[in-house]
Amino acid sequence: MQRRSLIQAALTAATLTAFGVTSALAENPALKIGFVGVTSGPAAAWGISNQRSMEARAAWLNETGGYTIGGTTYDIEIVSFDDQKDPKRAIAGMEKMAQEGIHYVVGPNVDDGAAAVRPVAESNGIMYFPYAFPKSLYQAPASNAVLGMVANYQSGPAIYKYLMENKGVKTVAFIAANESDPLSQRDGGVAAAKELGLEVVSDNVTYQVDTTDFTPVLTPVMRSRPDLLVLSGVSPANAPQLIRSARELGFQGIISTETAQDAGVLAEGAGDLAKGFISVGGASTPELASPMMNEFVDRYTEMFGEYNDESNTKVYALEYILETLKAEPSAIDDVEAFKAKMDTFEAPNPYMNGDAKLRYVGMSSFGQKRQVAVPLVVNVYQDGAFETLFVAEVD
Amino acid sequence: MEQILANGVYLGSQYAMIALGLTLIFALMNVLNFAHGQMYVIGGFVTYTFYGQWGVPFVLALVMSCVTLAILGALIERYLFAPVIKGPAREESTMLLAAGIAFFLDAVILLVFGEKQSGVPKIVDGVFNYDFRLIMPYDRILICVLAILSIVAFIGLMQYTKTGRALRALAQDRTAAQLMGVNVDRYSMIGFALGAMLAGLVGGLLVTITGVNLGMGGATSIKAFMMVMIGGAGVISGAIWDGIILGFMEAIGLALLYQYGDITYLLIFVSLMIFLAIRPQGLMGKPWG
Amino acid sequence: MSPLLQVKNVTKKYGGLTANNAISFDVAENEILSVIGPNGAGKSTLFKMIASFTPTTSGEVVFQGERISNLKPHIVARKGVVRTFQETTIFKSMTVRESVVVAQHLRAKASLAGYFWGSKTAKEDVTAFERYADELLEFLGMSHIAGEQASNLPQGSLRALGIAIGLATDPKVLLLDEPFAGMNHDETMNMVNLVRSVRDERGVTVMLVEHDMPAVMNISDRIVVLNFGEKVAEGTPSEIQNNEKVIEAYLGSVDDEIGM
Amino acid sequence: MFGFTSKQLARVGIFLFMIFIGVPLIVGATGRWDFYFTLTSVALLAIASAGVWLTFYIGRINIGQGAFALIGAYVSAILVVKAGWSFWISLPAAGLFAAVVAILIGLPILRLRGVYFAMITLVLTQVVTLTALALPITNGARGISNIPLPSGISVFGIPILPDFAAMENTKLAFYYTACILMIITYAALYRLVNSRLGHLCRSMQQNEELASSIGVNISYIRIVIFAISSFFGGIGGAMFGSIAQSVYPSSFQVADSVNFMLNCFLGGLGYVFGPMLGTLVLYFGWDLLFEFGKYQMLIYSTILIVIIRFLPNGLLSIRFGKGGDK
Repeated sequence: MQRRSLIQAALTAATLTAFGVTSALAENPALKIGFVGVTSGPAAAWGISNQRSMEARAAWLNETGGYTIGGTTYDIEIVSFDDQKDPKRAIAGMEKMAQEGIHYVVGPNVDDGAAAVRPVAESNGIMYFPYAFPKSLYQAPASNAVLGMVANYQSGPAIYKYLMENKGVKTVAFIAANESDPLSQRDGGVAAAKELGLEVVSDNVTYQVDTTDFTPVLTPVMRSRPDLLVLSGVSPANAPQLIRSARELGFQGIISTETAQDAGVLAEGAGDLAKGFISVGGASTPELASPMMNEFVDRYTEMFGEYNDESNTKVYALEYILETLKAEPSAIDDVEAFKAKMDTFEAPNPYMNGDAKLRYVGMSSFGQKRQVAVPLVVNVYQDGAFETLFVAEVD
Repeated sequence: MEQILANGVYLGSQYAMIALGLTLIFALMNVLNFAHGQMYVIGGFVTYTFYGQWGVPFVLALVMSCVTLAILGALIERYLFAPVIKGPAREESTMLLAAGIAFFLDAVILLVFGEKQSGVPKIVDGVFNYDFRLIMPYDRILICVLAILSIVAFIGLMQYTKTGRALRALAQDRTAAQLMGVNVDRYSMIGFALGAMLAGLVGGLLVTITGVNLGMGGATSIKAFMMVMIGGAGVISGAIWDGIILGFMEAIGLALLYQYGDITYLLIFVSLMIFLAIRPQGLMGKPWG
Repeated sequence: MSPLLQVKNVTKKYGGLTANNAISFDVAENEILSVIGPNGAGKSTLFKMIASFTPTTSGEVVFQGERISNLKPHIVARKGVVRTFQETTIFKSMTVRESVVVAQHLRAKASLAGYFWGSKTAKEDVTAFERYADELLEFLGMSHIAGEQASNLPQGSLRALGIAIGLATDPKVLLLDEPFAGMNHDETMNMVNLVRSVRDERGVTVMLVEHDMPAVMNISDRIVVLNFGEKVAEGTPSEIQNNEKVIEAYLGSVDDEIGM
Repeated sequence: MFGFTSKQLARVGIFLFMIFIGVPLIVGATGRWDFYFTLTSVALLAIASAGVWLTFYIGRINIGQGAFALIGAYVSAILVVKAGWSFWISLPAAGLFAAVVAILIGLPILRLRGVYFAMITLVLTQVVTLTALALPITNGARGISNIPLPSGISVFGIPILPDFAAMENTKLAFYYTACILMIITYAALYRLVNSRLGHLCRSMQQNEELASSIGVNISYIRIVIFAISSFFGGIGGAMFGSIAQSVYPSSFQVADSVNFMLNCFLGGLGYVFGPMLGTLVLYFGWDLLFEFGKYQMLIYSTILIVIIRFLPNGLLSIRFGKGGDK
């Protein structure tokens, strides 16, 4: 009986939400922007912070009257598809987006999904903004993918260089999960470190994603006594445990990663041991965050109960899509116009103090402008929150 | 060497506890509980909520994890497994049911506890460091001791109480147990609740060290399956042995094979396959389960 | 004439336990030979070794001059030595007729691929199988239950189904595992007649393992007695009945068993 | 023809008509072009599920089909990208390679039964994923991407298969290809199950000892069936790789292996076409629940539980009643 009423309640709730979503948009024509990523199962955290930042921003825009492109004011509607981190589903999701007449999609979150959706996106005229780093996605002949964040092979060298110059780091060790994305990122990081003249003392230790005890994994790495320990492509779930194990093993050096992390998760999982942990973030540290960023964080928190610092880096893709469309209204259903505009597009970055610009970059990494210029904000964790260590630009 | 030994004991004790619950459920009902890992995660989240969020004393929070999971397990057995097992279905259909429950619990965890990694403050600070040859944080030692105590308590329960005897009789031969006057329905439910409770208890214990997140469920289940295979499905002593064996294999493999990082698990899996091909009933099991 | 089947010095050890110790006897063509003995005497183990369901520790079983021990069961079956099981070992969700059709596997002329493509030989095989199944069920008096699902059959019919499955393979020697167990007097007599007619009309040599003494005495041409894994006696029913050793060692314990 | 009744032939006719003419018409009328990919996936996953079903037919719970699908995907991708083979030749090669692997692995592990076999196949999926990560020929973690679309084939200048790369829209072409493969698979499966091999499988499923006592070479048939099963897995995987134009170690993982098994359960283990229906319901069901947003998983799993609770013999048992065998 209990179970039945629970299910009933759940069904009712679900139906209400479904209707709620469709009936909320009445006045303005809707501009649909897609999201294809993982929002359930083990890797749910990656996609959810993504989806939520888009939804929070869309709700904000709609509340303030919509978004005007080429004289028409649109309500922004986010259409999300959960690909369960399965590349086969990701393709289905992209097909779904094509079906909905959507030309701009954020996601997928992982390498294999991003590679798998490419044929669909290109044949249906969809620009997509994956959070995956393989260069082949963005180099010609690939044309429709735009890297939605700073790649590790871009942030890595910047961080290593900073640490070499400011902290006297000479040796570095890498550790990665035994999965496609982290391993690729580790290889990229190792190459970058060697190029900078760092001595790589350990680069072949990996761990299973489901590891519950990192002490045995880290012990041999610690024995190589590096100045810097890089957690390549570490997931927010594993980061605090790795930090904690490394510190408990007596590691005194610096720990860093090139992926975005959440301060709350670090505080809970590693506490004071996470002090000094370096990661790449968006622009929500107090020094950099513009009033608009602060309002975004407030609205996000209000909407979903808690904020996730990973969203700092994930707020940009939607902003880029909308700003570029505003600059080139014909691109609304013509991605060729969008691509053409990408070369010259420039707009102020509303989330950051100072005169940072939104523009497309990537010439040096990909040979074409297929990356959003997100400020490369390198953060350091201190007492429950991130502080900005330094800011750099990607070209 | 000392470090490998210590890591092995620590990993082994927690694996053994996970395997115990799974093997108990398997022995009693011939159900391979795909949702075991999810139960473990719920246990972790309950302790997290009580201890980490609301500041309830740790031990009390652990008890809450046990109680929650025992109730959940009992309900699942009573309203889902029992009718399906009794029905005319093929034996295998319980596997589909278990998988469905795993999906369901995953969805519930996501909705109730969210997608983020959660952790609680350390219960004890400090690290035991013996000349850098043996490094073990105190909280790990404590959890390891608690896990071993729980295993001992569980064995005691199975050996010396009426419930334990009834459960063992049930595991050995359902029909015979029924003839001996064991209330099969009741003890199946108790057994399932106990198995689920063990999962919750490990989850609660480990949340202090590894934290907890949605993604741990499936992976934990698979690991638990492997262990149960090594020891022999449905054998209590086997479950303890295999936990320890897997713990040591992992500790030794990671210590010796680290320069080939990717292959420790590959080797563990492959040797498991070879082992099972040679000795299909596992270490302690009866042939063909 | 050399015997059809010879058991030569067969020994089976499980760890330190000896289940059968150096057992030897011959089975002549067309006879009904029973192996008897108290529980745990090693009868079933002996049967398993003859049908190659378990390897011998030492010694061998020879059939028509060929060694058949320590082979695969299906190879021994192909040579013509087929065992039946006690009633729980059936094809549960097949009908009686289906079971008997499947059991004619060894008579097939067409290859598996031929069946897949539906070759002419395969079609002829199928027709022949079905005809023979009907004939066999008629012979065993089971035509009326041909369409029944095996799992729904009463115990007596299950035993008959086991024999039908065994016979369908066209064996030269049929090993029956306790064919009379749990039957009342009338059922036992029916089964005794059935087994006898299998031998008389089909020319199948029969070996059986059994507890039911009156039935064994009634049906057997010769009897082999085992106790504690050793052969105690061998001979005609009347010889066995008058054998002091057998009476002391074996018949006493049967009384105990009944007395329980 | 093959001993079908006219009623069965009519049903098959309707089914074929629906797939090849009905679906395109419906898609054309409703404009739901995305259904093509969904249905293509269903067809390919149904092929792999057919293999799992076949191992069920000899009484083995197979949670390792993801391994063979991944092997198939890699073999085809490597042959096409590195050796320059035509996709159409690499497709059967992928199936055969998977079958050979199945024979080698099957020799020791097929002796196991029940949960032991189930678990070892589950581990197998992990082993293949980890091997793909570790091997150089699979490109390790980077996977194989940019796989060209299937090229055309012509014999003596007569085009037999068109060049996919030259097509305006490959969706329909992949849809037809997948459906044709699926139909061949299920036709073969149907024949197999209803031929002597099928009867022998059934006898083994119900009692291996008795089967061997009537002279069935059970270890041989187990290997043959497992090889055929894995062949299906390899074909399904290879075709997917070609559609996604990329293969990664995570292209098929444990979750996929479990899903293949669930497809069979859900459709009904007693029915040849069970896995096809199961795949359709499970895969399409997920897509249809898309509207429910974050409750998608909750509703999906609830429906799954309800089905298994009230229809434990699979969906097809509604129509055929309990124990009915098709």
